[in-house]
Amino acid sequence: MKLVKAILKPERFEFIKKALEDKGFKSMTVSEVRGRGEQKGISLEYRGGLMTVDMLPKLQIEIVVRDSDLDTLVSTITESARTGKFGDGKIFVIPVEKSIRIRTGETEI
Amino acid sequence: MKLVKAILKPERFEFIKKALEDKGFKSMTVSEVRGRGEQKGISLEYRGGLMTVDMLPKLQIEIVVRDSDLDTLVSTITESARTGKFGDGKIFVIPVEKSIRIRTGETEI
Amino acid sequence: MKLVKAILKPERFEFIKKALEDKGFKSMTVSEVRGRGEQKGISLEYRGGLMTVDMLPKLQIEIVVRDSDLDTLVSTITESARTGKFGDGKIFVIPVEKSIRIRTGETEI
Amino acid sequence: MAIDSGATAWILASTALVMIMTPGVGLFYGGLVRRKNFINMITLSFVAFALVSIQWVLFGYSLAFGADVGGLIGNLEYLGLNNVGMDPGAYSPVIPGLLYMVFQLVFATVTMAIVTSGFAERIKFSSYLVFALIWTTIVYDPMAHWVWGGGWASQFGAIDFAGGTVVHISSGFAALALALVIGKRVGYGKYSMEPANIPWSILGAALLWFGWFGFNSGSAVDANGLAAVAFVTTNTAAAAAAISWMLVSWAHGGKPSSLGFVSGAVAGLVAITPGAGFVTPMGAIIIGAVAGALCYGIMLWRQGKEIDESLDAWAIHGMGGLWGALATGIFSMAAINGKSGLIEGNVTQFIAQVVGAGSAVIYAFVVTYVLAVVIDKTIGLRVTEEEEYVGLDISQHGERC
Amino acid sequence: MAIDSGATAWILASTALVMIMTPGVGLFYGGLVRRKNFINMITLSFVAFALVSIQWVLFGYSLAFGADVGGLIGNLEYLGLNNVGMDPGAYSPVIPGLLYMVFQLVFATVTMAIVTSGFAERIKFSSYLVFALIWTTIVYDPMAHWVWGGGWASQFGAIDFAGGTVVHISSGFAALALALVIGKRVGYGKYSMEPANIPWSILGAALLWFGWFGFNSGSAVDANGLAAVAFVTTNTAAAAAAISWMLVSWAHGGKPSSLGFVSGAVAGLVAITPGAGFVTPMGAIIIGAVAGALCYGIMLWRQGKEIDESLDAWAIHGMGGLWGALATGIFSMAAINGKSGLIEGNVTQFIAQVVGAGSAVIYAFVVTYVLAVVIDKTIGLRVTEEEEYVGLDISQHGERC
Amino acid sequence: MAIDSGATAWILASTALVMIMTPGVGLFYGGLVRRKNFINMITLSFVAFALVSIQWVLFGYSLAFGADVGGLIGNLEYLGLNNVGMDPGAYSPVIPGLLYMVFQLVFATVTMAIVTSGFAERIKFSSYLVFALIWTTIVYDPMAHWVWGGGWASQFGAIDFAGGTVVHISSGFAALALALVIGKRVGYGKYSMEPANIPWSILGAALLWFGWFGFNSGSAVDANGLAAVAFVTTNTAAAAAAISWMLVSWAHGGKPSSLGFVSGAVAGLVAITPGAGFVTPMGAIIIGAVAGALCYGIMLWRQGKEIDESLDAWAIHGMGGLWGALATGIFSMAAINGKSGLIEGNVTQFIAQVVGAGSAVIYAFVVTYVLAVVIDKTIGLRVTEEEEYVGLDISQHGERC
Ligand SMILES: Nc1ncnc2c1ncn2[C@@H]1O[C@H](COP(=O)(O)OP(=O)(O)O)[C@@H](O)[C@H]1O
Ligand SMILES: Nc1ncnc2c1ncn2[C@@H]1O[C@H](COP(=O)(O)OP(=O)(O)O)[C@@H](O)[C@H]1O
Ligand SMILES: Nc1ncnc2c1ncn2[C@@H]1O[C@H](COP(=O)(O)OP(=O)(O)O)[C@@H](O)[C@H]1O
Repeated sequence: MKLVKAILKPERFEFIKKALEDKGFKSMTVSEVRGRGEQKGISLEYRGGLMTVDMLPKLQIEIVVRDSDLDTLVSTITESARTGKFGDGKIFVIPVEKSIRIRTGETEI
Repeated sequence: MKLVKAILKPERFEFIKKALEDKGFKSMTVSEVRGRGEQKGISLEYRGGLMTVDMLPKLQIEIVVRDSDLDTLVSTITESARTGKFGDGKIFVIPVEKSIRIRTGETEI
Repeated sequence: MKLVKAILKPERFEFIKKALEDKGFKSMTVSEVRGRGEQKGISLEYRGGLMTVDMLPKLQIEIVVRDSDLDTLVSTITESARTGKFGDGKIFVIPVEKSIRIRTGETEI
Repeated sequence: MAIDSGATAWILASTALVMIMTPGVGLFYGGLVRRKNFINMITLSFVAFALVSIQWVLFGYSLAFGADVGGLIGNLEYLGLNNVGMDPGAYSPVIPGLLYMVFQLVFATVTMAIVTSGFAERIKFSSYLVFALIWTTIVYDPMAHWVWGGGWASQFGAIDFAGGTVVHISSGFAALALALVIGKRVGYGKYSMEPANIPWSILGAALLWFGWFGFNSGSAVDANGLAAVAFVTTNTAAAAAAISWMLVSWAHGGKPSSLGFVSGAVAGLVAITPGAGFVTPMGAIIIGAVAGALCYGIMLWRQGKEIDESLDAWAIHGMGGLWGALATGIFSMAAINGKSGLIEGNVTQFIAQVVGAGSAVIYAFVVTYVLAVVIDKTIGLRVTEEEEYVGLDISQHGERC
Repeated sequence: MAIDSGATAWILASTALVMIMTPGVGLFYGGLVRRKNFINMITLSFVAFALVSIQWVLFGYSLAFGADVGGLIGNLEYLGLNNVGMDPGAYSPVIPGLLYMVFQLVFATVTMAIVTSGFAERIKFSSYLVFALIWTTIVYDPMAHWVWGGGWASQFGAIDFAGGTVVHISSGFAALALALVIGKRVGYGKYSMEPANIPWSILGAALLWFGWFGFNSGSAVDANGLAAVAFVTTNTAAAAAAISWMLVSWAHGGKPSSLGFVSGAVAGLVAITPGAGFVTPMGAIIIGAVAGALCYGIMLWRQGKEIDESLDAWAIHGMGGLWGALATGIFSMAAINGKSGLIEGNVTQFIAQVVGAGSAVIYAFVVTYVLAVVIDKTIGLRVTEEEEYVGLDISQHGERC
Repeated sequence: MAIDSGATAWILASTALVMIMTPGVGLFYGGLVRRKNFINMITLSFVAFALVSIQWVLFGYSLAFGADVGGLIGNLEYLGLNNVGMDPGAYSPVIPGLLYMVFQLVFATVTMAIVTSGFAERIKFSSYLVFALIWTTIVYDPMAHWVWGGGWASQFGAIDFAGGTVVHISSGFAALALALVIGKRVGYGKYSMEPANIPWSILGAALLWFGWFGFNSGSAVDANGLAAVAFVTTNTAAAAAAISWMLVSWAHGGKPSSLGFVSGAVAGLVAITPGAGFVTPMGAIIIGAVAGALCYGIMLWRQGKEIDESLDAWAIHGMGGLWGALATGIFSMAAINGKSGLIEGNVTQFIAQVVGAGSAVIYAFVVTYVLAVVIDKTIGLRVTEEEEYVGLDISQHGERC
């Protein structure tokens, strides 16, 4: 199994979720993060002082899938998330050794 | 070493933490996430418009352990988190290659 | 590639970010987490009742790098984050199999 | 008599001040519940304001202040505000009758808001609307009549300057009855239930303190020395109680929490309410200091009994109001407003207070209990477990924060 | 005439009450936009307060209330508050002229704040300053003159107790014009745009309701029976509208949302504004109940047309104000304040209302539209797409929350 | 003389308005500190309110307003509010003596709240209680006596309409002294310290502006033309200063931040306080505009010196108050309230202002400094580094948000 970790524009989320659903990917875990890739930073002023805030809000989606579903999942995210501008985001694929459903205790490898 | 990533019901947290402590698992990192597994979605209304919010609040616990402790850790979480209902959560086990304690610089593999 | 996951003191962040920039590490994803390692817990009172809150705010930085950059990255974080006190944090290194840039679709392995 | 523009100015302002207390209760309560019920909790109070506003102008005011029928209830002479006009009215020699009506309206609304403590985080919204409408009609309106509308309690001699009995005992004991009928929140005593956002509770408490000046000082229904007395006793009792709760809970092994401080403040405001225009500022210090310690102790007792009267309307408003009613019978000074209490040797007044407050306790508790059971058996008081789990914000309002 | 201290006390208090409405609009709006524009939205309102405060004392008051020039505008007799003093003034027989001036000032500021709905989340801050200064001068000041300063509308017989036309129609239709000129937010109708923080919107609405007592009841410019009437009608209409919007949207397949409730409340407050001192409380119930349902329907219609008048100032203030102006021509009762409406058989008044409100709609919409286009073509109304993307908090103010 | 109900109505309302300023300071400050100290910062202000409320009725009022002892302090004639009653008092010919007392009370409380800027995010809560009680007694009470209670400053001819010297210079310079004694926050100048929640600061500032109408206009102790003047100058100076700070900081390479805007507003409110009832609205524009730019510059200077007077009470209240005291000696017009300033050629008044303000600066700074050192050496002012690290919310109150 793989953990697919995708860092995306928050405003594309509904759209991406829809695309994932259509392909049968229902389960996911989402968290709010901040990030920077190649986007330029912006500087913030606080009562006279300056601080640089180049960390823009992003949404991180994590989905664990069987190896056989990996390619479909990655391409579904890639296509639905792409706008062609900086900040479209990144996907990382990480190996998962085991997955356990707590309710039933069933384990998948 | 392994990273054990568990996505749980927030209200069970104190209970699970207690169980972990009893087994000697003190260290952990916790974050607030939203997720859906097999739970049904709920639709939200915003001044006349509708939006579907099926992402319910979850707590994600991440614990890095030695391989030898993995099974105890997973079963402790599974048992303490289980209520037998949908939404009990999932555990994922991910390989970790190295761990560094910043204060001392000591590295474990 | 590796995912370097570092859990740090929030107030050291600007400093660490600067150190990373100087070494050419621009991209990163940051999230707010709570954690405990060897720090002692603190107990909270809520209108007469007591609850233990030992989870202190931490910042988690995640950076994906080529294998060849791993050592520099880890040592940069370690050095810039170290204060020598409890709570300095931890770094975990996790294998990454693939990375995809959504804007262009280019994949690195 | 003729309208006095100064008195009218102050009661207009006081009515606005008391109005802000209802959302104030909502914010205070909202900050205390879990995040998933934050919006709902504020909304319950604000909806109470609107609902009771309409009920009051249609018939509530008449039931409370219409000509006395058997000591129990007012008649329908003021139905739809008939006969309530721009001139001074029966209860207000120097301000417009309509103004007195709306000043009383904001008391009725805030009482309803306080009650929502009893079923916090688990009430079905539609049932709440039904409950609120009936409760204000069969509990609040008669009780207001007894004390202020010429009913039996006033005839009997019980005094209540600004509504300790009518507003606080009634709502506090109603909340207790509701909590017993609706049952504990799922996980109560097992899960930790962290307050959504403490600064909101502090803001709510600040608005309550602010609005309470209108509540108590406005109850002089004039801009005069008595209004000034009530203003000063109110502030003094609140301050004493806030400090008292803070210190007692601190000494008792806890920390001087901000929620303890503001809870104490509210307890002090409640306790001084019936006596605000009868006691001296020094009396107010004692009333407040006792209220802070007492309500804190009662809250602990309630927690020990595992009664989920979730936001302590009973401990603070119910028991604080009861203490205030008795304290009025103890500390009233003839020099202030013509009434003597125990310390001036007047036992009769003290007995009148015991009887007045005691019957209020019983009436509010029993009628609310029965009403709650009836609603529960018919349309159901409580949301489903699933709805409670996802939270009332989403399940009842389709919103989240 | 001589100063009456009671009237003065009430108008001092009323002015403070109305003042809090401007930040109230900011909080209400702020909670509704996306998190990245939360600070900006509050700031737009608060800045409007400061900017218009200065404009008003320098020349705005004079343009609005100076001696009439051709029915259209005031002359410059009050420039820099010249001739506005501590004694009663031309418009205020029983309060200081300066007090009347500042009471009017807070009306001008809140109007400006309401307008910001139309370009929410996309206005360039520097252009906003320019726009606001010109708009209040060429739209608000003349319109205030027409109705209150002795201009043509008052000569014509149109009545507007507290500013339904001047404040609400003007700002609501201005917001619509602005929304059309500036265009939709990026992603409007495509992305979900979640409100930043609903409790802030509820707090904002509570402050609006609270302040509105000063707005409407203070418009009696005395502390008397009429002030009491306006106080009661205001509260009643707001309550009726809040419940009406909530029930209608619920019946219409939605949930009884807190935002629906408070939007309804604001609609009711708007609708009762022109008639607050002319209708009865029972009339107010009808005016409010219709307003809640009507504005909800108009909001849906707007959404259907995909017009991004983002925070519904048009639906609520514009159309609610229009309904209120007409309703004043329908429900006014001679017994209250000497004016009869349609239900007392007075067609003339109704026609005067139609003409008054109609011309306000046209003037506000057209002039705002032209002004917006001119500013857009010269210094540009809208931020860049990049700035809109990162949000106005960071891009315009260098702040975030 | 007899009580005037209109004046009484306005001072009752004003007292409520000023009361809300104390939590307002708390919210303003709370939003500016780091999240982990948010609750603590609000609580410090609110606790100040309660503590000083009790101190004031017990003996503070007597020290400040009792019969003069050597120009320095009041005697104990009003101990426990003895001889303070429902009738007009020595300081208030047309309102109840008790009302004047409580109006003064809310000034004393807000002063204490402002002081908390100096040790923000690092004060030990228990020590704060001790400090506050002593500070208000040995710094505030005498200073109030000098200016308003018949002490040497008033005998000398210094004028201070609403407390620029007593409230703002005293608290601002006290905060500076405290900051120097307690030392910088750990990491000051090294870590970025992001404000917890800017909207709360804006809300706090809005409540300050709102309450300040009671502060300044209520200081007329009547509802008359002078109250109207003070109302108008207050609003005008605040608006001018808000815009001025915003524009100057913008021109100076920054962005027009919301915090700059509200800081400017507070600076303007401070600066107009001593002259509110002596200058014209046009004078107020100048006073405000200068205040905004000046306090901004002083804040930058402080930051450059790396003095951690964390929330700029010194720059804004201290130096803004100093400017206001001098400005009163410049811009006062005899036509307003019988006092002439420099621009009417009256050098004496200006000198009196310099002497009055100067001695206030010295007294407040020196006494506070000594007191802070004494407390630091005995029970300790500052929390441990560990406690500072986890934050005062958890470490002092056992709460978090
Ligand atoms: N090497 C990396 N390691 C961790 N996170 C990354 C990395 N590269 C990109 N990200 C995350 O992905 C987000 C989007 O990346 P990208 O589209 O390249 O950048 P940008 O948004 O700056 O144009 C970033 O904001 C960051 O959160
Ligand atoms: N395949 C998956 N990938 C990522 N996260 C998952 C996956 N399956 C479940 N989760 C996470 O675990 C949580 C609980 O899962 P589960 O108990 O199966 O679902 P549910 O709570 O809907 O009944 C989900 O809300 C989600 O955050
Ligand atoms: N084994 C672990 N698994 C997961 N997270 C850990 C682990 N050890 C430490 N952490 C995270 O790193 C943070 C800092 O750790 P450390 O410096 O050891 O602890 P402490 O801060 O308590 O002294 C912790 O708060 C926790 O979030």
